[in-house]
Amino acid sequence: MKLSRRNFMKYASATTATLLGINLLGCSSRQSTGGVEIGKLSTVVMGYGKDHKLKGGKWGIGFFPKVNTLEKLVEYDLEKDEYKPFLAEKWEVENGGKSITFVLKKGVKFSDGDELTADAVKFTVLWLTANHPLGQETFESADVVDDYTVTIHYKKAEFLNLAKMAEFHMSIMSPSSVSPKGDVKGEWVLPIGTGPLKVADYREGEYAVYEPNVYWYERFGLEPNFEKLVVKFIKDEDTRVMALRSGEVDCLSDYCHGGSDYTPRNQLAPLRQDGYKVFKRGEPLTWVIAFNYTKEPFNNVNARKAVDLAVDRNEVVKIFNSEVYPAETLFIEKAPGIKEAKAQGIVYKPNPDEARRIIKEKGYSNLNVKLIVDKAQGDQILVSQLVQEKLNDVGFNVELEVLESGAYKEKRDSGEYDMRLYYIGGTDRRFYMRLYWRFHPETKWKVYESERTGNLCKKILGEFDESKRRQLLVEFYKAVYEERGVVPLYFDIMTVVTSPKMDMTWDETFKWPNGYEVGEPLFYDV
Amino acid sequence: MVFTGGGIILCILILSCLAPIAGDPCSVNMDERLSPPSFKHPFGTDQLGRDMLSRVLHGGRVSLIVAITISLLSMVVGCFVGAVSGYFGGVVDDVIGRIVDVFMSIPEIVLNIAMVGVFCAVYGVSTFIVIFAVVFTNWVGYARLMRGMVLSLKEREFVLCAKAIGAGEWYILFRHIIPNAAGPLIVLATLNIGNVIMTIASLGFLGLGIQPPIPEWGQILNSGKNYITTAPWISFFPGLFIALSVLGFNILGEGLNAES
Amino acid sequence: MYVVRRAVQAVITLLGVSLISFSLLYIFPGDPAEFILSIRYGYEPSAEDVARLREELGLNRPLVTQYLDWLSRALRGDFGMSWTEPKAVMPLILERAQASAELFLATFLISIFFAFVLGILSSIYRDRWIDHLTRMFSMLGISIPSFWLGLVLIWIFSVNFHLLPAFGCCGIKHLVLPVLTWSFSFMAIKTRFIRASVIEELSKEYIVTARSKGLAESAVVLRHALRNALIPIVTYLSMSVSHLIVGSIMVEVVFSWEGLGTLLVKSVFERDFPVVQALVFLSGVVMISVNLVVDLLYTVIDPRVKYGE
Amino acid sequence: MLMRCVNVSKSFKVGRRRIEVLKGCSIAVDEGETVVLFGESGCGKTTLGRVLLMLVKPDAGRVFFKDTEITAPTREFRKSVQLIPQNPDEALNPRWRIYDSIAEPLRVHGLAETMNEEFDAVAAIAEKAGLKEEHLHRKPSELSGGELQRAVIARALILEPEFVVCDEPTSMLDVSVQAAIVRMLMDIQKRTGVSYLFITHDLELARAIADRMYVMSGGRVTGELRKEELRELSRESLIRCELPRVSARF
Amino acid sequence: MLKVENLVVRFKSRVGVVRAVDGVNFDVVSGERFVFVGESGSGKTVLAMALVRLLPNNATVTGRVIFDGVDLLKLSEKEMRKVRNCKIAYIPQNQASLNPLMKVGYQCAEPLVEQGLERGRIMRKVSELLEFFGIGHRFKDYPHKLSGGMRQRALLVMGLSREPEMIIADEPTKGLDAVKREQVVEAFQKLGRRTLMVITHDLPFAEKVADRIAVMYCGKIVEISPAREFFDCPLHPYSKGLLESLPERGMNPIKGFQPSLVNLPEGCRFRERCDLSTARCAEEPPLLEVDGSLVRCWLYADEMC
Repeated sequence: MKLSRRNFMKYASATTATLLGINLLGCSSRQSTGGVEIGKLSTVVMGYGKDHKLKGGKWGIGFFPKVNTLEKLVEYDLEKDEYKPFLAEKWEVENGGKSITFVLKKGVKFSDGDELTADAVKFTVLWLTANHPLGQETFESADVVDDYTVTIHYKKAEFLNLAKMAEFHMSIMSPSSVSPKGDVKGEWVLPIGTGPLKVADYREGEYAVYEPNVYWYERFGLEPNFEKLVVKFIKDEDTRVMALRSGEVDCLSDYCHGGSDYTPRNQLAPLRQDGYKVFKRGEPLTWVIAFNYTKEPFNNVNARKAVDLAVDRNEVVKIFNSEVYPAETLFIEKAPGIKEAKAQGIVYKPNPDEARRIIKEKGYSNLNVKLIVDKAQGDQILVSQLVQEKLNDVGFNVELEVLESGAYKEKRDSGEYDMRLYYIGGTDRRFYMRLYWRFHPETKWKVYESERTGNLCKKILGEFDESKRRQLLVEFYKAVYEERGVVPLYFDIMTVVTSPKMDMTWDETFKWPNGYEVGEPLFYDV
Repeated sequence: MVFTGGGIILCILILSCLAPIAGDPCSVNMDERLSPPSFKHPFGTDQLGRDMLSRVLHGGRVSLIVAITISLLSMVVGCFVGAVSGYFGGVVDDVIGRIVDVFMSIPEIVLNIAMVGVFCAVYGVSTFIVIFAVVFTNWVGYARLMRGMVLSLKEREFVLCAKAIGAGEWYILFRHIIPNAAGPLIVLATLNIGNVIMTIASLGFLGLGIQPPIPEWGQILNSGKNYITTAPWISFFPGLFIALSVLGFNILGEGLNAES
Repeated sequence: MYVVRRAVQAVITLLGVSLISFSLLYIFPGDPAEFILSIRYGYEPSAEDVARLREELGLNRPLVTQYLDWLSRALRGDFGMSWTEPKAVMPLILERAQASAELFLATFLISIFFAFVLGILSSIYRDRWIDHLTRMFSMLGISIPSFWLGLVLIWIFSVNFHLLPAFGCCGIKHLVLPVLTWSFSFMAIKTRFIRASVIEELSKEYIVTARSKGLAESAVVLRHALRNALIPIVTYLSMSVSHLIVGSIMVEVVFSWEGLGTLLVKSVFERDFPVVQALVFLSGVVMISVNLVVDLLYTVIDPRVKYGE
Repeated sequence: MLMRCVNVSKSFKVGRRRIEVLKGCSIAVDEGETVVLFGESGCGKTTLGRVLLMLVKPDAGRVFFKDTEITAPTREFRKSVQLIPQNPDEALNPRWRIYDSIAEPLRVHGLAETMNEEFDAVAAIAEKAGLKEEHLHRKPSELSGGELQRAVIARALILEPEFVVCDEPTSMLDVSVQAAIVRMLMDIQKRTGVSYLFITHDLELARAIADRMYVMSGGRVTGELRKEELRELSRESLIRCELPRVSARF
Repeated sequence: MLKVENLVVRFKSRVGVVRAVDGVNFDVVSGERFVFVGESGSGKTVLAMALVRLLPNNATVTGRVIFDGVDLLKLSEKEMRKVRNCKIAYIPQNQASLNPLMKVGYQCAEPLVEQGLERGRIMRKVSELLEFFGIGHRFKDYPHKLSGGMRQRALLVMGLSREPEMIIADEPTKGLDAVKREQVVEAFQKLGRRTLMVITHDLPFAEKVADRIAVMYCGKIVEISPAREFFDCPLHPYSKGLLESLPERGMNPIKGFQPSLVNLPEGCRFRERCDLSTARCAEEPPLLEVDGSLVRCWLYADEMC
């Protein structure tokens, strides 16, 4: 090949220029294909930490679309510990709790205009049974009684079945959500539900665009005051805040699940100060120190008690700029049975001197214990360092290991640890779900198990009677307290931060138009 | 230049040796959290009220010790491989040359991240893994330099003369070749330590490096980054020290290079 | 002849790179199938599931067969399925590649341009103030961590002055900060190198010849010194691609730029190893091709390197 | 014959090509003789010199020292033959003092028992080579080319070798220095009876010192001239390599 | 044609100020071949470069260099460029003086391009000249393909092509072996009567080329003589020593070592190596005229008296 240098330079510069040109074009064209016109008043842009997985994922679609595009048969009121009709008008527990017959509201329409019927509920149940871990362990089958009546058969006869129906995983979706329509093994298309939002556009990892579901607004007699809700997925929490401050997004919402995809708690105060509105709600989601309770030394209640006494919750919450609440009880006060338990003196209080005494007396001095933390849960690294210091103060010798999620899980499963940070509870309607996941002897993600707490947990989750359940709950709290099964640290919160120009209120964020208060933020009135 | 660079490094070395005087980097004091630089805490305090001065200085210890360890280990490995390759030549050289090519072809940090990631997924992050992963990619530079030096020194007339005198191979290697390769090697090592400090800090910043509670600059910087509006000192000082120490080593290296 | 030899060398290197990327998945003890399932579902998979997946992925075959299979697929651009997303690896990478390429090209062109200008100026005005300034700047550029600089720039320009967007991609405005951050260090490296190369060439004897001809200083520097200095500079190009990749990771992470750098870090965190594997392999491929191109460029730029010799 | 080689061939690999540097060369050097190896640059004379010293192993052919064939150099052989290379700047380890370089052969062969003995030997040879004592304690970078070459010669001669290959030892030096160095070499030869194989491309120099001269061209020894013949030869005919082809005497 | 008066070149170095050229006076007549001889470190190359002002920035040049009635040291850089381009062709040492990336022909033509000549004429001229020196076929080759002798000839062509009033050639035979040296001698003999100043350490070469010889020692001219006289009967003890060092003249070395330029002896710089030195030599000897030659030695001062 013979190429003179003059020619080579010519070709090289031409190529470079072309490449640059293509790129610039690429830039502009990509911008327009997004279909997003930022800055229009009717469009609201939100920053969110996690992809919405509208094409489906491990646990189905993301939690945000589950909450905002779909609805549940029943809603749960944490304060009253009461299940309220939502898509279902009323229900009947049958067969000793093994079946529940739901009567659906009439005239409810999916966002594509189809009416909500018993078939849709049956489809949802079957789809979940076939595709969803939670569905698999819950449902037996579903029978359509008539257009608006459906009986769901469960694998076990227990109260938890009803509680699960308020869980967002169990939200009802249209058979058109899959292709071919109604095929439970079919390919997932888009979530089509009865909720306030409907999906307009989605680009994986980048954004999702929602529009108001007019049928929903009709049903509640409301007028949507926005045309588009654009949710941008911004993984990094600091970047999200910067995006809000720079005006690139109008609001931020926490990811409604234990984890760290939330607005950094220490940013809330400065944001408030700068005129941003922060809507905050306490949740029955409690971060705890969990123990390896099958292994020395924490198979002994005294050791666990020493840990409990050593840690000052009021200091822990300072890490979060005191935006979260110190956990003196197992759950927030609103949660069922907590008030009663508190009245009985079931309150976790620090007492380092007592801790020191126990450690000395029981010979735990300078005992090497390993505390493991999942790195993905950023703030917990700080919490664990504080805990480490506090425990070292009273005489333990804590080795802290911050682990990558996989290694953390492996160590957790193989029992190569003594303590770890974990959470129990969740948003309101997940209350019983979490109780089940964290304390039921049969589940994998247990936090603590003893015969006493295990039995109580089973009883609670089987008990349909509200007052009996409450009694059992108090007993359960007491058992956990006495055995120091876990050491509660703080109650997490759920926040939505909006720019001053947005017109949102706390009520519209955490309450349905019919007044039912819920844990996850809602976006029907942004 | 040597003096400027050496001075900066010396300062950082002395400061990090004095780190224990600055107090315990892990001692928590929630009442003083996020306090700005003051007389009591010249660099302020972090989210847990820990003294940033102490943390940064202890971080300096960690960074320097780890970086120097890595650099030394890579030097040993690289020099050995390079010397063998250059001295024996032939097939050995070809094989080693290809291996070096392979390592040169994968951007260091990509392989570092991948390796730390894979290993940590299984064993959990430990300082040892970080050291191993960085050495794994870092030795190549030394090997290349050493090979080149040996190849060119081998051809120098004084080596020929030593052979003519009747000196043995090992004598020549250790008395003639290695001492003469020492100059460029020291220059490379100096620059390399700077690079390694940066690599470790980068890994730390990505959350893949040395993990808390061990204070490490990159990781402190990372933990401070969401306080950049409220408590900028948390990320400012580690960043400053990374920059300073890398600068120190670079200036020193360049100075040494100019001298030799 | 030379081209053939060089190509053979490149192929061997490529094999080595593929071996390293392949073994990334196999250096750790344990069963990838189990690993995949536990990642995908978050809980311990059943023995049958594991066995089925092992069969499906061909993990029961000897390692050599697996490697050859992987390699042949990799060369066709098929890196298998991602472990965390219901997608193949290659489209996942291609999707991100454009964003990276934009950043990459912009940075490369801008910093190369300024590096040449600064490098040449400072070599001409050696030991004058412009030289001192340039050298100071390049020293700082090398030493200041880009992630730190990025944070500071975001803080200043996006948060305090609301001038520029802090994150995200596409569009000229979004490019400004990342490119600025990245160029700072990259330019520093290049400037230093260009300065050193030009100074080196200016001290050569043929420069005296050129001056003795009565050429203007600009002709001496541009026509004679710079052209010769281009040889080491072009050699260094392969190194700069490596520098660019390194920089890209940190800058992309800081600015949440949805490019390959963030993909790598995300995949590492999510343990999506096929993606990691593919990225390591592809970065190797890119580097090898750049090296190859550079070596072939030699034959065009430098008449002393001849094909057969 | 003190030193001779018969039909020596050598080729080197340069890149992909094999270059034949020596194509069957035979030369011989007698005791106390100065034999000049003359040829233009690139004709292979340096390689031939190195083959004689067994610093380069020939591909074919044999090398004899005192009528024993040398296949692998022994310690004795190394002690008896030495090399003075061309470029004095390169010939000394830049990190060593001149003293150490000169003393190196003693150390390698373990010939000096005490420090004093070593020092005396070095001082003696340095004086013969025309070096002052102050020179001994400097590094090579602090000396001029002529001084360095003296040090190199001192090192080569400290073991009192019987045969020395001088590979263009003065081609990098000025004429006045060249004269001094060559004079010195000749003086030493008179005193010790050492033989030189003196490689050069300078005909005038060759004429001035040679007892016998071999002419090399293109990797072959193309001629051999005795002192008398050398005197008669015109400069022009030598440059054009118009030399009488003389058959080897062995 | 060229008159140099009291030229001094100083270099600032770490060890101190080095006076590489120290008070040099000479003139070159039009059409003459003037050869400087001297050993390395005598300052002859520095002198040549100082004349055309090509020394690096750390050198300070004082004195007067008058060429065609103009003091070159007072010219602006731009005017000086013109002088280099059209009037004085400086031909540097040949080792690495050609740009490795440019074809020989183009490099030879470059000064003409600078002069603004028309392309065809340049081509013709350069190829004619290359042909004249026997390397016409090398027009389109890169320098690395040329042998040392060819390179030197190419450099000559580069100098000649612009038809300068004077050529200054610096060490044209350096690093060449006998055969190639011969080629260069031939090339120089082909030059005809041009004003030529040659710097060399190669006495046989000087003998073949020179009309007049100047000998430099440690930055000073110690003797300027017509060539024949110089080789027959040199005046200065150093010149004698130098000639006697030649192999063909008996190879009698000069005793001692050349002093370093930083640390020069007072007075005559050769005095420590000179067999004839007297107490008077501690004083700087004047440049004396003896039989049409100039010599800097006290020996001849007596004869004058």
